[in-house]
Order: sequence, then C-alpha cells, then structure tokens
Amino acid sequence: MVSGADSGGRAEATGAIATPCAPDLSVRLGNLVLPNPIMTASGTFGYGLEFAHLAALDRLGGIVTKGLSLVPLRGNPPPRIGEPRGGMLNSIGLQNIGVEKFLADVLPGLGKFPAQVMVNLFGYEFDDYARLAERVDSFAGIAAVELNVSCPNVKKGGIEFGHDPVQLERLVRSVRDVTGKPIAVKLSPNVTSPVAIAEAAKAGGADVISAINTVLGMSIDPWTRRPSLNTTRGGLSGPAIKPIAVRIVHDVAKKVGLPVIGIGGVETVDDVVEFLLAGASAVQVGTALFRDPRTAERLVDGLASRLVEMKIERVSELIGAVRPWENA
Amino acid sequence: MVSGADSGGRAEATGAIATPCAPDLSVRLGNLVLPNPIMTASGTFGYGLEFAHLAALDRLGGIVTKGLSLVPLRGNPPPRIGEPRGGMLNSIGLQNIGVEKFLADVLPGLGKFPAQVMVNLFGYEFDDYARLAERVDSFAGIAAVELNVSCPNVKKGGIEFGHDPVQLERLVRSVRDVTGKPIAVKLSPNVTSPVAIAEAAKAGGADVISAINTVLGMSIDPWTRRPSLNTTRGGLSGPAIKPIAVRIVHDVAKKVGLPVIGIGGVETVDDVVEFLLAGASAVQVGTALFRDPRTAERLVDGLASRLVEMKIERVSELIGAVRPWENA
Amino acid sequence: MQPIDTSGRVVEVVPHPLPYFSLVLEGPPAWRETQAGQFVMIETSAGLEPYLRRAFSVHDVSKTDRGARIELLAKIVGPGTREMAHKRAGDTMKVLGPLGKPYGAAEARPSALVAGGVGSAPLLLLGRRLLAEGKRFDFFYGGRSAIDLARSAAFAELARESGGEFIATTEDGSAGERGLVTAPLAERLRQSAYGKIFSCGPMGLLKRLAEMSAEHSVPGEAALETEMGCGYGACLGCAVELVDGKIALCCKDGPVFACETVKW
Amino acid sequence: MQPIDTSGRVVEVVPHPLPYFSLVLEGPPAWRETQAGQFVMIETSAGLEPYLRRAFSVHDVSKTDRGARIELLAKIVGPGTREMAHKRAGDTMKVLGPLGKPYGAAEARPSALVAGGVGSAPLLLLGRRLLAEGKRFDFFYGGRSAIDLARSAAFAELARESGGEFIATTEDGSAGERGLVTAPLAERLRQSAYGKIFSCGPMGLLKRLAEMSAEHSVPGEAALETEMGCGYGACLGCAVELVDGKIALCCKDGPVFACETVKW
Ligand SMILES: Cc1cc2nc3c(=O)[nH]c(=O)nc-3n(C[C@H](O)[C@H](O)[C@H](O)COP(=O)(O)OP(=O)(O)OC[C@H]3O[C@@H](n4cnc5c(N)ncnc54)[C@H](O)[C@@H]3O)c2cc1C
Ligand SMILES: Cc1cc2nc3c(=O)[nH]c(=O)nc-3n(C[C@H](O)[C@H](O)[C@H](O)COP(=O)(O)OP(=O)(O)OC[C@H]3O[C@@H](n4cnc5c(N)ncnc54)[C@H](O)[C@@H]3O)c2cc1C
Ligand SMILES: Cc1cc2nc3c(=O)[nH]c(=O)nc-3n(C[C@H](O)[C@H](O)[C@H](O)COP(=O)(O)O)c2cc1C
Ligand SMILES: Cc1cc2nc3c(=O)[nH]c(=O)nc-3n(C[C@H](O)[C@H](O)[C@H](O)COP(=O)(O)O)c2cc1C
Ligand code: FES
Ligand code: FES
Repeated sequence: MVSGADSGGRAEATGAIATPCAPDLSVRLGNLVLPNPIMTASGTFGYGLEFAHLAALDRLGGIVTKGLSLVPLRGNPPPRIGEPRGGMLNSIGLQNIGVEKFLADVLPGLGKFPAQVMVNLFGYEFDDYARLAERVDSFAGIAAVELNVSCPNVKKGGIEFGHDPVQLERLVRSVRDVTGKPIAVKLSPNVTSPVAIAEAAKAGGADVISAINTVLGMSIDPWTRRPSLNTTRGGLSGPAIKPIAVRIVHDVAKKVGLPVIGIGGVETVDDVVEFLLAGASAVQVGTALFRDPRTAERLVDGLASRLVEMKIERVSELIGAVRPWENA
Repeated sequence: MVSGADSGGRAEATGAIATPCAPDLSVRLGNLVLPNPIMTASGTFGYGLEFAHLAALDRLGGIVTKGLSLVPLRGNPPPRIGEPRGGMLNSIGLQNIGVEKFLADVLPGLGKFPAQVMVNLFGYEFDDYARLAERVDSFAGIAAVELNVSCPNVKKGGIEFGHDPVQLERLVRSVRDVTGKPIAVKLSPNVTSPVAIAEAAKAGGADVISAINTVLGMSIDPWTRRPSLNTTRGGLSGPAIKPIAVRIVHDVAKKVGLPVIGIGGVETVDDVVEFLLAGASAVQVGTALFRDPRTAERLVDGLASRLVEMKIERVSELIGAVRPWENA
Repeated sequence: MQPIDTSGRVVEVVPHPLPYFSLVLEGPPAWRETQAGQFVMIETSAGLEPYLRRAFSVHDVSKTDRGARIELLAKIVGPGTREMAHKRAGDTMKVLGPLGKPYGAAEARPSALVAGGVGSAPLLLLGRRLLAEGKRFDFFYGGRSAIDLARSAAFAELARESGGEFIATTEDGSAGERGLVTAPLAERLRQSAYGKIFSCGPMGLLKRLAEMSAEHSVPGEAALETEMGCGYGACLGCAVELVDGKIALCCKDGPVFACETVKW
Repeated sequence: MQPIDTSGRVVEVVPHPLPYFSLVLEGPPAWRETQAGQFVMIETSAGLEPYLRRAFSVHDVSKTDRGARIELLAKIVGPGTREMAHKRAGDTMKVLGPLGKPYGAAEARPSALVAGGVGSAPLLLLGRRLLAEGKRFDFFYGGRSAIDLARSAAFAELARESGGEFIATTEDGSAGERGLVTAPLAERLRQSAYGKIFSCGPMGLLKRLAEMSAEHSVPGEAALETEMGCGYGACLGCAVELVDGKIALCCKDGPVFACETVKW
C-alpha cells in the first residue's frame, strides 16, 4: 500500500480548527441564534450533561434533550437495537426520566454552556404536549421546544400525530397558545407528503421544522429468525437515511418557508455542507455520536476549516445554495 | 492479520452449490411457479438477453424487464446516478426501447431459458397500462406483467398512481379486464400506508405485490453544489433501503394476503432468507447486479447450500417464518 | 476512573486457532487501571461495515514503559470481528474505555469461575486479581468442542497457581468431560461450598448458573452481553430487565450484575 | 472481444507521487487483447464504501507467461481511489473488462495526443499502438501544477521515439510552459496540420478541443468520463447526449467518441 494515502471515509470530520480569521459559524432559527449549526439530536446524547467527560459540550451549537414525557418512562423491552448495513434500527421506546426530574436535576447544569438547549417533548395524549410546553415555559435555560410527533416507537393509541395534517395543526396551536418559546416540529419521513405536514405545523404556529425522525424499518436475523427488535419494527437511522433526509429538507425549505434543521446520517463535514446547501439552517447529529462521542465538536472544527478552504466568511451563505441543473 | 479469516461482508453469496440431495427451490406466486425465488429487478438488467455473456440466465428464477412503455423513451439528461453512502441514487427516467421492439427483437430470444419472464409496464396516462397489458397478453413467452405505478423519476402529470388507492384500484382493474396473465403491482415506499395501497391493488384484481420500488432521495456534491442527479431528486436503492423494504414486505404479507416479491438491497443469501422470513415468496435483485453481474446466480447456489445447512428441504418453508418476540 | 476515548496501536493478532483470536493493542497509561469485567468499545472498521463500535471484555492488561497493553479475546461471528482478525501490526483502532462495572470482591471461601465459550475473556483478568489477593478458585470452562476452549492452558495455570482446579467440558467430548459445564459445577456445589460464582457466557448458561446460585445460596455475579450501540450510556440500547421491574443499562450498570437482581 | 468478469492479483501500487499512483494487476490472458481507450470496472472495496465499482482506463498492458498485467494510472479523489491506493501486493480485486470502444485509427498525417491531468491514462497505450504502427505523434500534457503531470517521462519518450515532440504545460508554470495545454496546440495547429486529435481529460478541455477540431477541420476523438453504475450497459446511468438528439451510453458506445457527434 502507499503510505500517506489518507484512509477512512471520514477524514474531513477530524480537521482541527484552522485560521486566525475564523469564519462566522452562527446561524438563526427564527428568533433563535446558535453559536454554530451543529446540534446533538434528541435521544442520542441523553440530556447532554452526563457526557461532559467524553465531549466538549461548550463547543456545541445546540443540545436537544432525549424526548421528555410528563412522567418517567421505562421504554421497550430488549432487544432494542439492530444494525442493518449502513444504519441502525432502534426501538428504545422513549425511555426517559420525565420532565420534572430533568428540570430539577439536569437543566441547571446545562446553564454554563453557550449551546442552546432545546427540549424534545412528546406525549401519548393530545393534551400532553401543551401541558409539557406549559411546564417548561418559565425556564430561561430552555431556548426552544421540539415536538416529537413522529416517533415510530410509540404504540399507545397508535396515532402518530405527525401523520395527520389536521390533527397536527391543532396540536401545534395548542402548544403555541401556552408558550412564547420557539417551537420546532419534528417531521416523520414515513408520510406521502412531508411538505403537507410541515405546512400544517406552520399553520399551527411552528417556528422551525426539524427533519427528519427515524425511518420505519425492520430486520430479521436469518439464523434465529427473530426480528432484531423486540417490537419487530423500529426506527432506521444513520448514513442509510441521509438521502431521504436531504430530499425532505430540500423540499420543505423550498416550499414551506420556515427555517429547517437537517437531521439524518450527519457524520462528516461534507454531510453538514450538503444539508446546508439543501436548505437546512442547522443540523443535528445522532447515531454518529454512538460511534464517536466527539463527532459533534469535530464537525464544528471541521466546518470552520472547510469555510476557510471554500473562502466563505459566513456559514449562512451556504444555506439553500444548491445549484440545480439548468434543465432540471 | 490472520490468514484464513474470510474477508468481505458478502462471503455467503459466493458459496458454491452443495449437496447430492438438492433442496427444492421452487416457489409459487399465485398461479405462477418459479424454478427458484431469485429474479432480476426491473431496470437493473436490461431485457436480460444482452447480458448472456456475463450471467448464466438459465439459472435465474425469473427475469423482470426494464420498464416498457408504448413508445421508446429517451430518458433523463445526465447526470443520472449518484452514490450516497450505502446505496445508489438514479434518475434514468425510464429510458426504454418500447414494447414493440421488445416483443419483436428480445422476447423470442428469452424463450430458451427456464426463468419466468415478467414484463414491467408503465405509462404516463391512465389508459397506457391497459393498452400495454393488452398488447403483450397474447405472447406465451410472457409469464406475468408487473405494473410500475411507483417510479419517482416520471414527472409528467406528476401523479404517481401508486400514491392514490382509489386511482390505483381503477388502474389495476382496467388491466385485469384485458389480460388473464398474473398481475404484479409494484409498490412505492414513499407513502404513509403501503398496506392501504396494496389492499387497493388487490381490490383491483392484482395477484402479486412487488415491494419495493426506489425510495425518494437526493444528494448534493458539497464542492460543486450540484445535485448528484440532473432531476435533483431521484430513487434510492441498494443496501441502504433494505430495512424499509423488509418492513413493507412484512406488513403487506401479513395484512393483505397476496404473495409478495421482496425487492430492496438484496445482495447476500442472508438478505434472501431475511425477505423470505418476512413473508416474501421470491426476491428481486437490482443494484447488486451493477456491482456484480453474477449476483443472482450466486444467490441461487448460495441459497441451495444454505437450505442444506439449515436442514430445510423446501425453500417455501421459510416464507413468513419470522418468529416475533413473545411480548411484542 | 472515567473511560477515555483514544486510539490503540495493533501489536499483534494471534489465532487460537480461528475463529478464536487475540487482538493485542498498545495504548495510554490509563488502560493500566482496567479492572476485571470491564470492557472497551472498538471501532473495528473506518467504513460502514460495521458502523457501530463493538464491545469486548478486556482479557488481559500489561504495563509498558510508555503506556499499557490490553489483550482482547474474540471470536469471529460477523463483520466487526472479521475486520479485527484482519488487522495488521501497526494499524490503529479507536478504543473507548475501560467501561462498565467490574466483578466485585470474592468471599473468604474459594470462588468458582465459570466460562461458556469466548465468555471466558473477562475471567482471565479476574483470575489474576484473585491470585494476587491470595484467593483460591476453581475454573470451569465449557464449550461445544475442543476448539471452543481458547486459552485453556492460561486459565488452567492460573487456577492451579491459586490452589484450585481447572475443569473443562465439551458437548462432543473432544476435550475434558463430555457434557455441559454446569454438571461438574453442580457436583462440587454439593460437596465443597463456594464463596461466590463468577460467570460469563451465553445467556442460557448464565440463567442456569443464577438458578444454581439460588438453589445453593451461593452469591453469583455474571457478566452479561447485550447489543450495544454506544457503550457509554447514550443510546439506551443495552437494556437489561431487573427483577424489581426496573431497566438497567448493561454498559453502565453492568456488564457485571448480581445474579439475583436480573430478570432472566 | 467480450469483457470477462474475473479477479486480478495486485502486483504493486506505485506512487507517482500521491495523489497519483499506478495499480498493477495480474490477470488472465484475455487481458492481452485490451485496446487503447478501453477501461475496466474495479471493485475497490469488499464493503459498502464505495458500493459500486469504479471505472479506470487501462494505462498499460503486458504479457506474462501465465496471463497478462494491466497497469492503471489513478488519482485519489474519493473512497474508491483511496481504497485502491491502500492495496498491497497479493490482494485480489474483482475486475470486469476490457470494456468499451477503443480509439480509432490514426490518419496518415501525424496525430496530436492531448491529455488533461490523469486523463493521460489511456493515451500511453494509444502512443504504444501508434509507435508500433510507425505513426508519428506529438504529445500535449496539461495540468494545474508539475505534480499533475504523472508519468511525463514515459509519455515524452514515446512521443520522441515516434519522431514527435512532447509539450507539457502547467497553470502555475511549475513545469513546462505556463498556461493551458490548448495554447501550444493552437500554435501548432496553425503551422503543421495534424491528421487527428486524440484526447482525454476534464469535460471543459474536451469541449474546447472539439471546437478546435472543428475550427481547423481536424477530426477528433475524445475519451469521455461519466458517472458509471455498472460499466456493462445495464444501469443506463452513463448517458451522453449526442448532437442528433440521441442518448449514447458512455460504457458501451464510448468511452471514445468522435468529437463532432457529442453534444458538448
Ligand atoms: C460487554 C460485552 C463484552 C463482550 N466481550 C466479548 C469478548 O471479549 N469477546 C468476544 O468475542 N465477544 C464479546 N462480546 C460480544 C461481541 O461484542 C459481539 O460478538 C460483536 O458484536 C460481534 O460483532 P460482529 O460485527 O462480528 O458480529 P455481529 O454482526 O454483531 O453479530 C453477528 C452474529 O453474532 C450474533 N451476536 C452478536 N452479538 C452477540 C453476542 N453478544 N453474543 C452472541 N451472539 C452475538 C448476532 O446475533 C449475529 O447473528 C461482548 C459483548 C458485550 C456486550
Ligand atoms: C471510462 C472511464 C475511465 C476512467 N479512467 C480513469 C483513470 O484511468 N484514472 C483515474 O484516476 N480516473 C479514471 N476515471 C474516473 C474515475 O472512475 C473516478 O474518479 C472514480 O469514480 C473515483 O472514485 P472515488 O470513489 O475515488 O471518488 P468518487 O467518490 O466517485 O468521487 C469523488 C469526487 O470526485 C468526483 N469525480 C468522480 N468521478 C469523476 C470523474 N469521472 N471525473 C472527475 N471527477 C470525478 C466526484 O464528483 C466527487 O466529487 C475514469 C472514469 C471513466 C468513466
Ligand atoms: C437510539 C435513538 C433514540 C432516539 N430517540 C429520539 C427521541 O427520544 N426523540 C426524537 O425526537 N428523536 C429520537 N431519535 C431520532 C433522532 O433524533 C434522529 O432524528 C434520527 O436518529 C436521525 O438522525 P441520525 O441518522 O443522525 O441518527 C432517536 C434516534 C436513535 C437512534
Ligand atoms: C438504475 C435503476 C433503474 C430502475 N428502473 C426501474 C424500472 O424501469 N421499473 C421499475 O419498476 N423499477 C425500476 N427500478 C427499481 C428496481 O427495480 C428496484 O425496485 C429498486 O432498485 C430496489 O431494489 P435494489 O435495492 O435491489 O436495487 C430501477 C432501479 C435502478 C437502480
Ligand atoms: S450501549 Fe448505548 S446505552 Fe448502553
Ligand atoms: S455504466 Fe451502466 S449502463 Fe453504462
């Protein structure tokens, strides 16, 4: 082999911070300003704080908490994860400590970081969302709420609010009525028209669209004949879903006119740039954090170096800057 | 390194035919009987014949032709393919020689193979499908028709018949009225409820469900800022979509009660077994053929060896034999 | 100590023979603190197959002048272990660890160490510890066939040094006594009473051992294996159901659990 | 001849220096038939990155007693070429080929061979052929910088042996004349008339050369590069738009096209 030929597909993500004249990485999500566009995705980095020994939390643009419910949840029985080629399947089932414990024990500790804290909220009943939003509204440490209306791992009632525009608009409005904080609505990719769902969220008063949540998938062990997940079906994440996420981000950003957070398979600086070009104003890193807890901070460094290399002063210049083919 | 540690993730696919007492690989799709469950997927192996020098066509269970239209089509301008991690994006745009040329020049040559020939049909107008089915109905060399109502690369009119149950049922019935051949309807994965679409196809008279077609996706070159495809969005295929396909095959096989052909990321014997366990009665191999034109015949050999290893006499015993977790 | 996210240099890959092999990695001094039962998360491939890291018990640790060496004892079962077996001296791999709760203290009475197949991995370090503490232990090593008893010699030597015995069993009788490892253990449980049973191996074996612990009221500690997405508490994928109805995380609350606490 | 789907043994990987390198593969006798302009599809990785094979012009061919050797001249631009650069002698790689239509016959008048960067790859074999046919040719080799003129010596020698000259250009002037390769070509087109212009390189260059061919009514043949999913005509991904409105497949109808037929 030729030594010096840099190995691995993810080299860009490891570029160290570059130059004297550091480019401007800050981005806006409506009224929300992030120091940089790199956030951690809900459910993939706990509540942030517990990993301070493994990751430089102070470098992140934003932290999205594990999905919080009114009461603590136990989640699904094992097995909870599988690993099809190029991605990950999960059916954690939204195990979480509950909103009260989060507000009491975790939130105060998050205060000392520049990262904007977004709480991810979900409920089984329609009213749960408004109650959760109301509960967290008074806490200054919380910059915004992200509504998870699209988790494939919640069976109760069976409704994914994120699949029905009419329901969703009402749901978002009920939250809008009780909080002044920016509302992000997290889209399910498992619908015929994500744009229609995003439009409904906008009509209900959403400020930001987070796209996407996991893709409904399934895998089976050919020898044991068991599904990899206790719940048989679960959520696909990781590199495998990136092209789906980029497509949805692109369509929503172009047609809906709300700032979009791109989520799905983000692992390298190329991925971040790709989502920004597609129209995302920020990205969330999920599954890649499992592989490497420092992925997010590496992306912050790598993105800065990349902008210098591209001779771009403000990262915001990349947002939506894809160049479609003339005859497209 | 330890020599002898077999390398590569796809070793199983290369196992050579094994034993004296060869297991029974034949499967039924309604009235259609295939010598084995391995077929080539539409649009990924042309019209079959032209690759006789690269693949042992006589080993295949079935051959599905490139999508045929009433008149020859030029397809989309380049670039037509991209390669996101773990998969492939395409926007070929259904370039094809047209049904007349196929019947005149290709079909006769396909006669000499045991593989069942399925013609994949698509149209822009509602009536095109019935006209195509009627045209091919009298040809004995054609075992069945597969209706492509789900190609993401056809913009004209913008409708994907495969997204609207009401339209689809009418469409399938119009084809049912003009042909006695088995009708397979190919599902789009880009819908909220593939099961509802499959139910509609069944109501219209479909005999088989082919699942899935490509997943709507997009990618952008971070340096040129160009979409990898001239059409910006296109169809994602390959290993990345397998968990989505397995989920849809499983749901449809369980709820709709028609034989299902599993399609999406099939490359190894494990993949074939996984689809069969999920409920598929046969599989189609697509993108993997681009990587290796002999993938399909390797799977036929490998599947035979696997059945011996599993001590199973008939491949049909695997169909739908997934074992859900008790408390699922 | 806190786990560290670093990279290790491959010193060698030793076949035992295949599909079993040892991977020896050179890394930072912090690795010296690794305790018996703890594990590391290894990035087996820079690419997508596999995408997630893989968990491996630390089989052995030794001090080097610049840092430490850890030895992993692995069995090729899929892409990750295959990638590992293909590593060459000088290659580097990302390593996160040491992770998880180690095996607890032994009782005054002798201990029984019970391994099923490659589950033997964490028990070498435990054996060394007991030996250093001057604690006696018997080592029970069960496998399907002779080849599944990797590193037998090392385990046997440790057990004897401690004053205990080494008992091997294989289902096909190709080595040691024919049958399951639980048989000779049951025998000795009837005669001499052990202070504790330390185990690692397939779930079926661990479950049976938990029952035997209860029957003979000998406390047991088992190192469990579950699917692991991250190894550091972020994915919640490594759930273990406990008798009290709670969910524990194998990577944080385990991998070593007191047998009576686990809902088998 | 029909392409064959086989596997080649890596003989060596030679840096030129990086990011340019040669990969030499040993394979079956059939490879001896490879003609200038033809290419092979290589499985660069057994895993998913990249998933599809990659297309490489055959840079050189030689006979061995048991079979043949092909040399590929490549530039590291992404995962596939990176994997190739990491191969070691003895590794095997799946190879499909030789594929595609070769360069056509030269005219009586001397030819101009024009390469842009690694586009030079197929022109070595063409040079050898012309030399064997006793045909004279000038070789124009353009790159951004000196390092982008891989294998210059070999090309220069061939050109001179044929009685022609070797002209190198770089945009930064670090080697040969400063500027674009089209400048010295234009000059000579004004003086001596060439029988044909054979080219390979970036689309921009090929387009300009096609224009020059037309202006000076010197026939031109260019080897094109498009994305390729399969290389053997199955995916229809390698579309090339022709002036007559038709779509051609780069892998079957090309990669060598008569310049006037392509819609640039
Ligand atoms: C805390 C912990 C410590 C471990 N220590 C060791 C060790 O010291 N040595 C060692 O060889 N392995 C150990 N394992 C198991 C090891 O992590 C898995 O075998 C690993 O995931 C294999 O990866 P793979 O990609 O090669 O195979 P995978 O693709 O992950 O799995 C291939 C096949 O093996 C099966 N499999 C996967 N994981 C396990 C498992 N844990 N037990 C049984 N079958 C499994 C899968 O169901 C699949 O059928 C440990 C696991 C845990 C959680
Ligand atoms: C018929 C034919 C013959 C070829 N011969 C050679 C050869 O002899 N030597 C050689 O080095 N390359 C050759 N190429 C180009 C080579 O196939 C690509 O560079 C290859 O796809 C790189 O794979 P990768 O995975 O390393 O990079 P990819 O991930 O495929 O691409 C990495 C980056 O390079 C860009 N890129 C990809 N393909 C090309 C291309 N064809 N031209 C310019 N930029 C590209 C992509 O847009 C991307 O930005 C040939 C291509 C064709 C079609
Ligand atoms: C283990 C796991 C747990 C998750 N939990 C949540 C959650 O609680 N709430 C939520 O909105 N999304 C959750 N997600 C979805 C992620 O936030 C993200 O949308 C998805 O994983 C796609 O991004 P990725 O490919 O980078 O992982 C979870 C994903 C994973 C893998
Ligand atoms: C290049 C390409 C062309 C295709 N053309 C067609 C087509 O003409 N008709 C059709 O029904 N499906 C077409 N498909 C979809 C495949 O038949 C198959 O459903 C899909 O690729 C998923 O399978 P795979 O992952 O094995 O490729 C095409 C797919 C590819 C990659
Ligand atoms: S493995 Fe991720 S939480 Fe335990
Ligand atoms: S590369 Fe597939 S048809 Fe040409």
